[in-house]
Amino acid sequence: MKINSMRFLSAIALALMVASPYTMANQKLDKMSKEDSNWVMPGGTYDFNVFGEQTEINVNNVDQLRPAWSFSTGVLSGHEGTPLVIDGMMYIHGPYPNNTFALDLDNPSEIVWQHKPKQDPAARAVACCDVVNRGLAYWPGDGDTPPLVIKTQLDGHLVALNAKTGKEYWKVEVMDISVGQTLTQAPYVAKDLAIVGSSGAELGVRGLVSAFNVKTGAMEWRWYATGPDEDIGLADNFNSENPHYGQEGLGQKTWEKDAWKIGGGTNWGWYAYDPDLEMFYYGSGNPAPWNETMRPGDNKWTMTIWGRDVNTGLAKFGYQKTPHDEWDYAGVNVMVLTEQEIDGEMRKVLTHPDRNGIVYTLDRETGDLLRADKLDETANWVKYVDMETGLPVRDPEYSTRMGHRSRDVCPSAMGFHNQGVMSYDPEQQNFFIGINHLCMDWEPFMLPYRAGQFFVGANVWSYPGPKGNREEGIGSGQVKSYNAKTGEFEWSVMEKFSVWGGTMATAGNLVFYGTLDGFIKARDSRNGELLWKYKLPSGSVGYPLTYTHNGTQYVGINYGVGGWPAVGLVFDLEDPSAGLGAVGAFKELQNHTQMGGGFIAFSLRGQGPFDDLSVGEYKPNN
Amino acid sequence: MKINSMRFLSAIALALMVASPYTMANQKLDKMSKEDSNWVMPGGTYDFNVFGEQTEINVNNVDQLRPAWSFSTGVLSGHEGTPLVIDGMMYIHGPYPNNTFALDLDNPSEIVWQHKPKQDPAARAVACCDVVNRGLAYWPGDGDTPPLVIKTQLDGHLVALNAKTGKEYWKVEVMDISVGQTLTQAPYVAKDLAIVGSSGAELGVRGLVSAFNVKTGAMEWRWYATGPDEDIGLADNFNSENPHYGQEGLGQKTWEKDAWKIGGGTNWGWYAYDPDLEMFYYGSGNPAPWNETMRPGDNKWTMTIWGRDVNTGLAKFGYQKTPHDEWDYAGVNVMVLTEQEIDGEMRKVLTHPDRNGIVYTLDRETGDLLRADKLDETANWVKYVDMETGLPVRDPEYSTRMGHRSRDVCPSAMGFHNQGVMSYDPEQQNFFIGINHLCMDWEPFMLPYRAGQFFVGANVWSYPGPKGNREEGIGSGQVKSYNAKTGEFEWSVMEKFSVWGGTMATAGNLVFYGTLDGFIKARDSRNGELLWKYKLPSGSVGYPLTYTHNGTQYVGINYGVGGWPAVGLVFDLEDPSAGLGAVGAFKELQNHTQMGGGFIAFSLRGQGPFDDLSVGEYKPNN
Amino acid sequence: MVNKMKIIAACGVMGLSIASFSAAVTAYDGTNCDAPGDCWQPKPGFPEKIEGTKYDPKHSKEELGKQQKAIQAMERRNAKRAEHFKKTGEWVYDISKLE
Amino acid sequence: MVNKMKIIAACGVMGLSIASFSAAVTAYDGTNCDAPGDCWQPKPGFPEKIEGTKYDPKHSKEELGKQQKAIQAMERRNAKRAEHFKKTGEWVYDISKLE
Ligand SMILES: O=C(O)c1cc(C(=O)O)c2c(n1)C(=O)C(=O)c1cc(C(=O)O)[nH]c1-2
Ligand SMILES: O=C(O)c1cc(C(=O)O)c2c(n1)C(=O)C(=O)c1cc(C(=O)O)[nH]c1-2
Ligand SMILES: [Ca+2]
Ligand SMILES: [Ca+2]
Repeated sequence: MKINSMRFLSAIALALMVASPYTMANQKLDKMSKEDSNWVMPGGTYDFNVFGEQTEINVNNVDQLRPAWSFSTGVLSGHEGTPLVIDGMMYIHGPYPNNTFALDLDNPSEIVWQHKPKQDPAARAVACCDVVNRGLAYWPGDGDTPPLVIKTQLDGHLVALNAKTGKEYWKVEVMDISVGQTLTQAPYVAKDLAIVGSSGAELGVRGLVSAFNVKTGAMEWRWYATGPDEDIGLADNFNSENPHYGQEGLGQKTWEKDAWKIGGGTNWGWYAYDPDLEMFYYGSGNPAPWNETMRPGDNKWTMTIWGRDVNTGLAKFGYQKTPHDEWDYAGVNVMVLTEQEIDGEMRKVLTHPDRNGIVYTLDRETGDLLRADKLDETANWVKYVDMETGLPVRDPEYSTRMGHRSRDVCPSAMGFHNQGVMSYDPEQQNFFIGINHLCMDWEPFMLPYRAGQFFVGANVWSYPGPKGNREEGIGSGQVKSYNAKTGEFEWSVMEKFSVWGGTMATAGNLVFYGTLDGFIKARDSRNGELLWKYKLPSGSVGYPLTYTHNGTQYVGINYGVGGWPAVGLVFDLEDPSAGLGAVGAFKELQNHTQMGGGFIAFSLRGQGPFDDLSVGEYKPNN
Repeated sequence: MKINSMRFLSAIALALMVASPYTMANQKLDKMSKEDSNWVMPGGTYDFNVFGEQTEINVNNVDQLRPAWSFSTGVLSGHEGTPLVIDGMMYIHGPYPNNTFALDLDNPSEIVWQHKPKQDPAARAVACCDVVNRGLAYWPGDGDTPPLVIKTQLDGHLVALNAKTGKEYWKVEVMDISVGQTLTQAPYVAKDLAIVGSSGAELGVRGLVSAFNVKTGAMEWRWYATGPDEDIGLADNFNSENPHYGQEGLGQKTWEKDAWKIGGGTNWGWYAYDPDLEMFYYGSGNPAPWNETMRPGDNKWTMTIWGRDVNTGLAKFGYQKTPHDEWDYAGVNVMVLTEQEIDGEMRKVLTHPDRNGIVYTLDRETGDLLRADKLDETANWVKYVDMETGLPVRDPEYSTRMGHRSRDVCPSAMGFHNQGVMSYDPEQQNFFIGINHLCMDWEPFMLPYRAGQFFVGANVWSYPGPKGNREEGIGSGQVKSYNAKTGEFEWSVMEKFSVWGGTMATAGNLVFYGTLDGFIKARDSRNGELLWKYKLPSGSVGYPLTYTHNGTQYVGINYGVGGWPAVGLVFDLEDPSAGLGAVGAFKELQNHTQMGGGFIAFSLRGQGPFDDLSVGEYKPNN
Repeated sequence: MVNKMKIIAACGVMGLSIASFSAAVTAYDGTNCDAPGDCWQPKPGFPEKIEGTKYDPKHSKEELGKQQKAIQAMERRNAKRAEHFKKTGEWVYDISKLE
Repeated sequence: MVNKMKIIAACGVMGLSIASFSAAVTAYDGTNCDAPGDCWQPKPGFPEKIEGTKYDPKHSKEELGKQQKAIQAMERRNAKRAEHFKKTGEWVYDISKLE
C-alpha cells in the first residue's frame, strides 16, 4: 500500500500549493451552472437539483411543447444521462463506442466536431448492464489550459477533449477490461480535478474513486471502497461525529480474509459537490458476489454514502446503508444537496433515494442520519431504519441464502430507484422521484472468482411490484413527490414501466421525465397531473434538461432504450431470469418500443434555430 | 430452358382460368389506394404518382407542421421507401435484418405485431449499396385468404405475412446469397400476384423478375433480362410497334458467348401498373461488369424500360435507354404513369427519370418514345437522344475504356437520379424530381467472375457536379419541377446533398422530400419556394407519404441515413474511391448527420393520437 | 404517329456508320447498327470480340453456371413448398420435413 | 443534536442481540454488533467463516491478485504519460514512444 500512502501525501501537498487557481476555476463553473443558458454538469448545478429556473414553459402552456429539432447519435443501446449545454454549444455523449458530438445551437444541423474513439470491442462483454454511458464533465479553462470536455470510455479510459476542437488533450487509463473493469459513469469536475469512479462489481471489481488533475492528466488521489484504511482514504476525524457508523479497520475486518479484494463497492453513479464545504458526495455500490453466503461480514465500505474532502479525497464520513447486502441494493444512487429545516433546525443536507427502497437524508457536513423513509411502503426486506443505530431492521423472511429461493422480495435487485437522477424544486421544497416498482425471486449459487468473468452467484427473477399488473408485466413504475421535511409523499402516480432515467423539474411548476416505452411527459409538479407528452422514437433511460438559447427555453431529452431494464431488448434475450432478472420484468417493453439513440429538443410550438429557413441551406457560390 | 417454357404455358393457362377473382382483388386494392386514409403501395396508387389529394396541409399553413409522434425501428443503416397505411394500421419496414412492425394509428405506442426474421448475416456482405430495403406490398384478402403484407428479405426470401397477426403465411426463396443474389426491393401486388425483382448486378447477377401467387405461394412466371428469348419472355408482338428497338434474339446476340449469364440487368427499383391495360412497368439495371471492355455488344436487355403483361409477364415492349452501358447508369428508376397531351394528342404515358441523366416519356401502350430530355444540361456523356432511332448520341470524350481514366463524366455512376421516387401533381401536370448533381472519374480494370463475389471492374470517384461546390463536397443535389408536355423545368433549386429518396406532392400545392443531411422540407410546388423544414434525427433516404387518420392529415417520413451515398458513414470508410466512388462524393455528410432509423409523423401543430393524454397510459386495475 | 418509319431511318444511319468505322477513328461515336437493337461498335483500338485477346477474362465455365444451378434448386424447393401448401393449407419451409 | 449518544444505544442493542443469538433462531434479524459498524450475524445454520466449509469457493490467490496488478500497471503508465506531458506539453498515450 506504499503507492497509495505516497500519493496521499503528495495530494495534500499539491492541494495546499495550488489552492488559489483551484478556487477560481471552481467558481467559474459554479457561476456558469447557474445561468439559464447553460447545463454544465449532469445535475445542472453542483447541488444536483436537476432544476431549471425558467418559467417560459409552464403549467399553462406546456401542452404547446413540440419538437424543435433532433439528432441521432448513430448508435443504438441505452442513452443514459443528458447532454451538456455551454455557451451556445451542446455536447452529446452516447453509449459504447462513446462517440461525442459538439453541436452549435444556432445550427444543430452541422456537427462542429465529433470524437469517435476506437475501443476494444471486448469491453462490451464485461459491461454488466448494457454498454451505457451517463454523461460528460466540463472544465471551463483558464489562461493556460483550454476548456475541456471530459469523458469516460467503456474500455476504462478517461479522456479530456479540447472543448473547442474535440481534439484529445489527455487520456488516461482508469480501468482495465481484462480484469472486468469498465467505466459507464459521467466524470465530474470540482476545482481542477476530474473525478471518476469505476464499474464492474458484477465481475468482482473492487471499487475505487480517483481524481485527475485536469491540467496535466496526473492522478491526484485514488481511494478504494474496501481493504486497508490507507487504501480507503479515511480522514483523521472519519465518522467522528457518528462513531456508531464504524471507524477504523472495517474495510478488512468486515470481510473474510482476502474477500475485500474482489468485494465490489464500485461507484458508477453520480457525484454532488458542496463548494463551501469543499466536500463531494457519492455512494459506493454492491458487494461482490451477490451470493451473500460467500462473503460473511458487513462488507464495509460497500453500500456507503461518502462525504469526502475534494482536495485530498479523504473521507470525512461514511454511512453504510445496507450492511452485508443480500439483494444487490447497490448504493450508488444520486445525492441531491439542499438546505432543509428538519426538526426545527436548518441543515445542509443530502437526500439520496437508495436502491434498497429507502430515501435517506443526511447532514452533509457531519453525516448525521436525519431521515430514512421508505420510497414505497411495499419495500419489505426492511421494517424500518433504526435512527439511533443507523441500521436497517430487517425482516428475515425476505433475506437470501444458499439453498433457498427467496420470493416476493421488494425491491428487486434493480431497486426502487437505480441510476436515475432526482430533481428538486427549491421553491416547493419537494423532490420528484422516478421509481421502479419491482420485486423479485432470488436464488444464490456458488462460483469461484476468475478475474474478468462474471462473479454474481445468484439467479434473479424480477417482476412488477404488488401495485402493478404482474400478469401483463406492466405497472412497474411510479413517480412521486417527496417532502424531506415531513417525510410525506405529496403525490404519487403509477407508470407502465420503471421510470429509469429520472426527473427534471422547472420553476414553471413542471416535472419532466422520459419513460421506457418512449414518452417524454410533463406533470404539474404540485399535484402530479399529466399535462403533456410526446412519443419519442425510442424509450428513454436518460433524463431531460432545460436551457435557454436566443431567448427561447428548450427542454431536451436523450432517447434510446437500454440499460439494465432493456437488456432483453438490446441483446434479444428471452429467458425471464436472463439479464440478471430484467428480461422477465420488462418482457412487455418490446411491444412498445425498439432500440434507437438520439436527442430531441422541444420548445413552445417547436420554435427554434430553423425558423429561419435559410439556416442549414446550401448557398450556391455563384 | 424447358422449365421456363413450361411455366410460360401454365402461366397463361392459369391467367385465363382464374381471370375473374384476379380482377376483384385487383380492383379492391386500386380502390383502397384512392382513399385518403390509405397508402397501400410504394407509389400511393398504381400509377405511382406519390401524390396526396388532401389539402388540409397546404401552402398557407405548412409552416405549422410539427411532429405528432415517432417510432424507431431499432436498426441503423439506410431506411429507404415509406411505410404503408391501411385501415388505420401502419406497416413499417426496415433495412437488414428486415424487421416489420404493425402500429395502430390510434395508439402508435403499442406495437400490434412485429416480424423479425432470422437471416444469415452473410447476406450483408453481398449487398452492394448498404443493406437497404425499399418497402412492403399489401394484398387486401378475399374470403379465403387473409389480407397479406408481403416483404422481401436481404437474404433473398419473399415472405407473405398475415396482415392482422404478422404470422408468416408463406415464404419462398427468390435469390441465393451464395451466388451474390439479394433482395432490397419493395415487392409489388397486381391482381393476385406478388411481383419481385432481383439485386446483385455488381456481383454479376443475371437479373430476373418473378411473380408468385399470393394465395398459394406458387411461382406463376419468371423472366430474365438477358439470354435466350424464352427466358426473357417476349410476347409475340414484342416491340412490333417499334421494331427499331430490336426484337428477337438480342438477349444472346448482343453479348459475347456466355457473358449474358453473368451480365446483370437486375431490377431492384419500382413497379407501376396500369389496371386497364393489365400491363406493368419497370426498368432492368446495369450490365455486369461495369468494365465495358469485358462485354462487347449492346448487352440487351439490360438498361431497358419494360412494359409487360401482368398475367403472363410477357413483354409487349422493351426500350433500351443506354445500350452497352459504360458508366453503371442502371435503368431501374421509377416509372410514373400519367396521361399527357403530347404533340396535340392525349396519350397514356410513363415518365421515367433515368439514372443516365435523361427523363424519358414513353407511350405505355406501345412503348413509343415521346420525349427524352436531359435532367440537367450538365449531363455530358450524351448529346441528345435521336428520337427516330431511340439511340443516345454519345460524346466519345466521356466514354470509358480499359487503360484510360475518364474524367468529369456527368452523371456519375450514381446517376442524376437513382432509387428515389418521383411525384406528380395531376392538377398542375408537373413532375417533382429529386436529383443527384454528381459527376465522376472512372477507370476500369479486369477481373474474373467468381459467383458470389463482387464483379465490378472499375474504380470510381464521384463528386458534386459543376453547379456544386466540389472543394467542400456540397451542392450535390437539386429538386426540379418538370413539365412533360413542354420538356421544360418550371423551377429548379440546389440542395446541399443529393435528393436521394425522392419527393411526395400534395394537392395543397406542396412538394415534400427528405435530405441526406436530415431535413424534411416542404416547398411550394408551383415555384419551388421553401416553406417549411424540420431537422430529423438522421438523414433521410426514404420519401414522405401522406394519410388522413381520424380527420387529421399526416405527412410522414422514414429517417436513417444510408444507401449508396452514405456507405462511407455506415461502414466507416475513408478512401474517396471506396463505396464505388460514393465516399468521396459524400465525405461532408458525416459532419451533418449520423446513422439512425425510424419514422416520424407530422401534422398541423403536432395534433395526433396522444392529444388524449390517457392514450398509452397505464391503467391501474384497482 | 411520330414513330412511323423510324426503323428505316435507323437503318440508314446504320449503313453510314458501318462505312465510316474502320476508315476514321474520329467518326467513332459508339453506335453503329448491324441490325435493329444491335448497334454497338468497338472503340478504336479495341477488339470486337475479347476472347483470346488481352482483355479475355477467361471466366471458368463452372462459375458461370452456378447462378442457374442455384435458381433451379430454389425453384424446385419452392414448388414442393407450394404444393404441400395447396394440399394442406400449411406452409412448411423446411424441405427436409416435406421429403 | 439528535445523534448524540447513538453509539451507546447501539451498543445496548448489540449486547442484547449477542445474548439472544445462539439461543433462538427466531431472534435472527441479521444484525448483531460486535463493534460499531461490525454488526453482521450469520444466518441460522450458516457458518461465521466459510473457509473450509462447503461454502468455501476456494478462490485462487493468483486470480485475487490480478486486479491490483492491473491497476498498478495502469498507474505506472499514466504517471509516465503525465510526466511527459508536464515536460513537453504534448500528451503521448503510447508508452512505447516514451521509453
Ligand atoms: O456494480 C457495478 O459496477 C455496476 C455497474 C453498472 C454500470 O456501470 O452500468 C450497473 C450496476 N452495477 C448495477 O448494479 C445496476 O443496477 C446498473 C444499472 C445500470 C444501467 O445503466 O441501467 N447500470 C448498472
Ligand atoms: O445492380 C444491382 O443489382 C443493384 C442493386 C442495388 C440495391 O439492391 O440496392 C443498387 C444498385 N444496383 C445500384 O446500382 C445503385 O446505384 C444502388 C443504390 C442503392 C441504394 O439503395 O442507395 N441501391 C443500389
Ligand atoms: Ca452492481
Ligand atoms: Ca447496379
